Amino acid sequence: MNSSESELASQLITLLAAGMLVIQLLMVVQRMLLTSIRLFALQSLMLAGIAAIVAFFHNNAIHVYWVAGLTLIGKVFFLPWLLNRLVRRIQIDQEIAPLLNSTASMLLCGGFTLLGYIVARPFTSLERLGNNTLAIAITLLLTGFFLMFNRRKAITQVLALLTVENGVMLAAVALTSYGMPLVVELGIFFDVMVAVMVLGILVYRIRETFSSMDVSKLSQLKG
Amino acid sequence: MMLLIPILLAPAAAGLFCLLARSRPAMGLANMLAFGVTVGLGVMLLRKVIEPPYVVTEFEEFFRADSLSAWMVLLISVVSLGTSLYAGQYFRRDLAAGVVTAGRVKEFFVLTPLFATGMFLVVLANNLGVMWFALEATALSSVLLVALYNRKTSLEAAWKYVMLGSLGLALALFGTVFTYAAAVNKDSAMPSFNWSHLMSVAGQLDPRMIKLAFVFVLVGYGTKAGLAPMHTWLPDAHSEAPSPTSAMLSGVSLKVALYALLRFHILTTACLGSSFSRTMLLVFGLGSMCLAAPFILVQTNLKRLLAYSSLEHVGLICVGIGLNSPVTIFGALLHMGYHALTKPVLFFAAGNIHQSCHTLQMRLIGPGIAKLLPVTAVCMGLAAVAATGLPPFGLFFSEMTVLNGGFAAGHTFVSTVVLAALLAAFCGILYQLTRILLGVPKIVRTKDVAPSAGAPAMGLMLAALLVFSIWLPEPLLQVMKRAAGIIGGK
Amino acid sequence: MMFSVLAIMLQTALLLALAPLISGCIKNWKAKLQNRRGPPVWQPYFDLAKFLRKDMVISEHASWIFRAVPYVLFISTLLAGLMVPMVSVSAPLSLFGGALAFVGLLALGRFFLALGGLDAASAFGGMGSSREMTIAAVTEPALMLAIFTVAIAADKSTNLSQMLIAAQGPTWKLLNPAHVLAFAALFIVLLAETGRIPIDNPATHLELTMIHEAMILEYSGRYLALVEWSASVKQLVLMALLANIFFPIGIATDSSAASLGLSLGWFMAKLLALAGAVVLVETTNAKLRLFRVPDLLSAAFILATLALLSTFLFQ
Amino acid sequence: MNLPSPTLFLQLALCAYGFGVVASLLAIRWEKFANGIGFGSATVAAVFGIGAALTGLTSGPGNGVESFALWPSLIPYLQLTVKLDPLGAFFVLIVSVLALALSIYSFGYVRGFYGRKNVGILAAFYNALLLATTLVFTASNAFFFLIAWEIMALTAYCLVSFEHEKPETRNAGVLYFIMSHVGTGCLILGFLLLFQAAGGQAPGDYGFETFRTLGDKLSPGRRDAAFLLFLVGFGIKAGIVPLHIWLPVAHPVAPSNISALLSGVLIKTGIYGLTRVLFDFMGTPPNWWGVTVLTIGTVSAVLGVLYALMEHDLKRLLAYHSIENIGIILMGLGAALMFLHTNHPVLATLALIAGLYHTMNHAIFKALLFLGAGAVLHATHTRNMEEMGGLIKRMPTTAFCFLVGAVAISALPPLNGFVSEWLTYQALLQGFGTTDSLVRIMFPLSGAMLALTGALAAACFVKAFGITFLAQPRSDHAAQAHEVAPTMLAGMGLLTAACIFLGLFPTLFLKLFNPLTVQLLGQPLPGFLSEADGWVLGNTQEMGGTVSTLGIALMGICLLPVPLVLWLFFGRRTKVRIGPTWDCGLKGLTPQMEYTATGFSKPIRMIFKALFLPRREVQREYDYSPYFAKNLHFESHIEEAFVTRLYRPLNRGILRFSRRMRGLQAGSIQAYLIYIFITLLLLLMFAL
Repeated sequence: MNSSESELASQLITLLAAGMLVIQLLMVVQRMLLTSIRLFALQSLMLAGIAAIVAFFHNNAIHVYWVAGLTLIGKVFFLPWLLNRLVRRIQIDQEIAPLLNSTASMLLCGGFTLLGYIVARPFTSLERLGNNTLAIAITLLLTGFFLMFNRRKAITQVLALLTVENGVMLAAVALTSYGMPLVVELGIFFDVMVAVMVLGILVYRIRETFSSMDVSKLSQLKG
Repeated sequence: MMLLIPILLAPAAAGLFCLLARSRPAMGLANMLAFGVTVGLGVMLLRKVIEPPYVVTEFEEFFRADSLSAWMVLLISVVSLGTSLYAGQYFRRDLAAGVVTAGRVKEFFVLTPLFATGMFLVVLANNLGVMWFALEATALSSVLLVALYNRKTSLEAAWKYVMLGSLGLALALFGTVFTYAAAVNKDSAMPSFNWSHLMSVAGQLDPRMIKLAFVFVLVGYGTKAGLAPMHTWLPDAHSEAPSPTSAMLSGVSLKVALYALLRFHILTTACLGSSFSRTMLLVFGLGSMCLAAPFILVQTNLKRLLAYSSLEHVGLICVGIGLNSPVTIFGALLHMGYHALTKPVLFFAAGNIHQSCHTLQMRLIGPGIAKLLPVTAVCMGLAAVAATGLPPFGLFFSEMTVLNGGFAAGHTFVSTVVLAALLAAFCGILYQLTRILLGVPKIVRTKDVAPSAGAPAMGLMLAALLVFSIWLPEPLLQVMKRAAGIIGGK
Repeated sequence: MMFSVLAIMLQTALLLALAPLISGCIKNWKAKLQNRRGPPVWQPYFDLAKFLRKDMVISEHASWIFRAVPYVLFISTLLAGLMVPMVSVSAPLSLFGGALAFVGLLALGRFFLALGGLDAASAFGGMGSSREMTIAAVTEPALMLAIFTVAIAADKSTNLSQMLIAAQGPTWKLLNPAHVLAFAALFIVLLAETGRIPIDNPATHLELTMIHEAMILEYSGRYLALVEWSASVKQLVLMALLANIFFPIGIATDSSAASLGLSLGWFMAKLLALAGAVVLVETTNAKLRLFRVPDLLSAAFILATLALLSTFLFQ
Repeated sequence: MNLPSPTLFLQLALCAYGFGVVASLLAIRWEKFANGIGFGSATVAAVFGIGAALTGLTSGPGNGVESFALWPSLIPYLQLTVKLDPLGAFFVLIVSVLALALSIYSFGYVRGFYGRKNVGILAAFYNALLLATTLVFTASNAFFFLIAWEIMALTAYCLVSFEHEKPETRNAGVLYFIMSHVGTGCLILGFLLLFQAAGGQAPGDYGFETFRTLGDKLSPGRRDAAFLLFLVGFGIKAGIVPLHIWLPVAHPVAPSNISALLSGVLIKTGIYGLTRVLFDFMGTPPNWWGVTVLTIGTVSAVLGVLYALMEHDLKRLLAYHSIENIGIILMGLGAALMFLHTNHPVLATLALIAGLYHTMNHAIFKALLFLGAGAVLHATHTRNMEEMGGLIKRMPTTAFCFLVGAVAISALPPLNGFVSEWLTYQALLQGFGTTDSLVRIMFPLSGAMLALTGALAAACFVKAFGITFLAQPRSDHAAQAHEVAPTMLAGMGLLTAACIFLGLFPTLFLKLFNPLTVQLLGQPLPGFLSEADGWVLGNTQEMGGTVSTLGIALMGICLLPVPLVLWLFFGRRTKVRIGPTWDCGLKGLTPQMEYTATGFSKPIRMIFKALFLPRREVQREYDYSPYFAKNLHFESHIEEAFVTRLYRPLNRGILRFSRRMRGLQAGSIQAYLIYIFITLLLLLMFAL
């Protein structure tokens, strides 16, 4: 890999990573459930793109194509489809109903982004591909976290969890320049799939039992 | 001879068999058989790891067992065996009472071996990434077990368990990725992600990255291990799961998560050479112990009481490891073992009480369980005596060992806090259990539970506890000492 | 050996013979001071003789305790008396016990007397026992503290003869504040222990005020004689203790007949003087209400404490 | 004579107790058999225990008293070593003598449980308790000591809760066990401090041998901290004020043979511990240790007896007296500590012996009284003294035994209580000269308080014996009472004999203390203690006070002819007539007219009103005139100020705090997520 190629790859990756962050912030202010799912798909697409770029520009990272492909299939097509189906099937109200209003949420998320950069700062020299991807990964984690506790609906929490997962994958690719060993990647991928299915089952059962998707009603167990 | 792969295969096979089988007794039997086999294999593994070269590896070092893993394997298999002994009768009564459907029972018999397989994989995997997804697998398989009764509360508990657990595991994955990143060298080819390899190059890892990784791993696996303040799912899940599952969760699942944390702790200490990770463990351990105490004192739900007691014990184990003298680590490992033998008995007894009284509210249960369910009451009393750290049961010895080591190493203040927290927990458990076990039953209830229900499982575990309290076979001692050496960085 | 047996017999005789006389004197003088003629000084002797000859009525509810009480009381009081030096510095039983055994023996007698009061199932007996034990309890600390004060002056010996020897020694001063205060304390104790006004009225049979008399209400005949006699022996013994320890004048230090005789004279004089003091107190004071009695006795306790403090504050 | 070694005796005793535990559990379904084998083996074990203690105390040093390990140790620092040293042997003597009497008593007593409660379990726990207690006294490793200590507490809890059908019993058990466990926590910390000072490295660093070498090498701060911890830890077990509140609650609710064991032996383990730690391990004490112990002893003695007086529950009354007597014992120990500080080893010997002698005495007479109370309970089925009366005619032997116990505990000559209190008085009196500081005023004041205690105890036992056994029965239960089984009487008789023996022959018994004082204070028994060929109990100084209880008793018998002669001389012809008690001319006395226990102690309640804070409620109902009440309802309560002002608010505070804490787990998953988030943020900010 010569330096100009490396430079190009780095810029592309940074660009896509920034895109992921922007989408994450859009999800924070988004109120419609189905739109959120689509946004997630788009974010996953960008992740897949990053993986593909890494695989393309790096010499001994052929297996990262696998990552890109699996992400594409799993997170861009399969999971959004599954969630869409779930939403339609149990006829969830489209409104998301966050706890904090969007202004406050945006302010907080801005703070998280700052924090992510502060935490990642000592490690920028370690990043082999792209600048600030680690910071973005950590920010994705923090904002994903925030999404989880700022939403009332069970299914939005699942979505938030998935964005956190995206953050991990971004970090995995960005920090190591060729991702994790294949067996690990595969394991993680299938785990995520199974997790979403299990969560789906639970969401379904909760909807049946509580006739609501509001997790703040899940508060009988105390003390 | 292969040892590690059979340990993994036996329960997995039992799970598959149950998926296909139709007869419920056969399912129960398959479970028992599988765990019986793993106990045997565990003992063989134990004998093997105390001889040079002290490590068993298989499948090109993909699976690796040292003394610490062997000790965990033994705990997992013993608790699983006890659970499978108890579960058959337990679900027969549940079915008779119409609380669960046959499909759900089948779910239990399929998922429990898978749960166990996941735990075995955690402790036998050499690759840290594999360890992570094995742990995720245990979480996912146990979520459905927690939700087995499909009550409102059990769904709630399962939801909290899976959300918090998955989030924790996502954080742990972050940490795992960072660890891997610390090992990546610009020029070399893809490094191995095996723990043994990382340990061998520990000195060359990037210390800042390792530190960051440990923070994420601590919060992540700490959530799964139930360290305060990430423990909030624990009482919910433990109290709402069917009692056999509660026993597995409390008896070993927490410790398996702790095991994963320990592997990172060892690595971090080897890399940093400082007390960073052990101080963290100490702080979180102490926090868990202190937090559990007030909840125990004013608890109203029997199984939540037991769950908080587990929190307390996990905290103590962390403190023992955090104090980081050979004696305290030995004490902590010993504590793991004794706790694994004790807590399931308590949950089994609680299960019997639950089935008999149809509630877990201690206000409604007591008084007079001793008259109603004598065997259950005696087992519960004995196990409670053990769990509160009274001799002649082993938890007293292990607690004292931790305290002794703490004082010998000069950690007077920490040890004093530990002692105070243990005292508070004792007061709560004593008060609550006296209230429900002794006395005269207020009303004569219909006896849904045979007087000797669960006696084999409880009796066997108590007998094992008592025997191992006053007599530790040399190989066990050896394995614990070696494991303590591994954790202590020797 | 022979000598000590003789001493024991002589002192026993002295105790038994002298005790009713002191009681008689007190009664007679008190009457005189109140402008009454009063019973003759010898009246107690006649009473005892009469009681001894009378038939007894014993309560149907009473047990063997009731019958044992007079003997236990009588003997324990005599034993206590034998430990107190009277006309010779060495009391016959001084080796067998000092001040502590003396107090203990008196308490033993009181213990059984109180049981005897309860045994007859009468409310009066119970009332008497209750009050007697209460007053004894509040008296005891003052008594013990006073004894400690005196014992400390006698080189920390509780042997009564030792105390006496120390009191006779050159270090003793009559007006030593410690001794004065201790004497005052012990004098109050004496009034309490012997059931004198202002604590108890020995002459009353008014149901609600009697203490000692209430306890022995059911006794008659020779039992009553023994109880009454014990009471007066106790009074004698306590007075002897006070007289000899605080005014150790003229006590025989050897066993020649002359010195013993002289000593007996002095002893009688001191006793009668003390009796006079008791009479004065009795006639000039009214009986206190029961619940005011502790005030008086705590005053005794404070006096004794001051006595103790002064042993090292004024040296 | 060539006796077997004490160690062998001890091993036999331990085996017999152990056998008793196992055999009773095996015989759990056959209650008569369980009774026989359980208490039978305890009897045998007790005999062996007495043998061990006596041979251990009478044979000189270095003859067969060796330490042996019960079991090989596997845990670091734990050594299960047992050694019968003189101090341990003395306490083994106490527990064994009591075990002998109690086991014999129990044969008859537990028959009352047949068909109602499981005798096998009772016998098993009884044996286990005795086994654990014996091990507490003989363990020579602190870790092992703590194990035995905890097992002892646990078995005691089980025995206290034996009749758990009553809520008060359950509450009592819980209170006892919680307090006991707090005490154990203090002990663990205390021993850990010593262990730490010993280096904490060698495997034997928990051994008493190692602790013994610490002594003055301890730093002052550590030593003082350890002292306070031990004082609280052992003090809770011993029942010192203000850590005593469990004692009057827990002791009465146990079966009476167990109550006797609890009051007789179990609280003495606290005394044993204090003696062991303060005199054996901790070197020369600073002055304030002795002052503290002496003060606590004095306060416990006075308050214990005052609260006892207010009780009309016979067993609670006895339990409060245990507090009192522990106080008296501590006076001796406290004085001994002060003498050690001022370097008066001979006086320290006297004071220590006074305390330990009283320990023995209290064990004997308190057990005797509890057994008596048990017999009464057995016969009348009530513990309330207001429902008793007249039992002396129905249960003459029990009454006699109880009377002996009552005289002994009231410290009246010539019984054993008097002897040990006499020694305590002497020690306090001598103490006045040991120092010039103002602290010396403590000694006589304590002596005065001891006198108050003794007098109040006498008052209390006049009440206890008089109301229970004398006069007319106050209820049908009492009227129908019968004398109890011969084995029960035999058990009481044994203790009665012991009371008398220890009272009359103190100089014989004192010889046993010689190895003990040599061990603890390096000082043989002072020669003056035994005068006139052992007839007279002396003092540590030549011209000091002396006493001879034997002499007093014999002299009393010699004086007996005096009243008899008088009687023969004057009134041979007098007649004795049995008649009714004088009833003021009414229609005869009824039991309602008798003095009650509450009435008996009323004057004392009034005098110490400020202390008792009695609450009384009077409700009158009038018909037509305010002078003639139709109905009168009177209630009077006394609750200990320690409970109402100290423990109850403390308990409430802890519970309130805990309930607040529960708010953390309010059920909202969002909140839980925030906890994790904040933890992560904090760690990221601070840890990196």
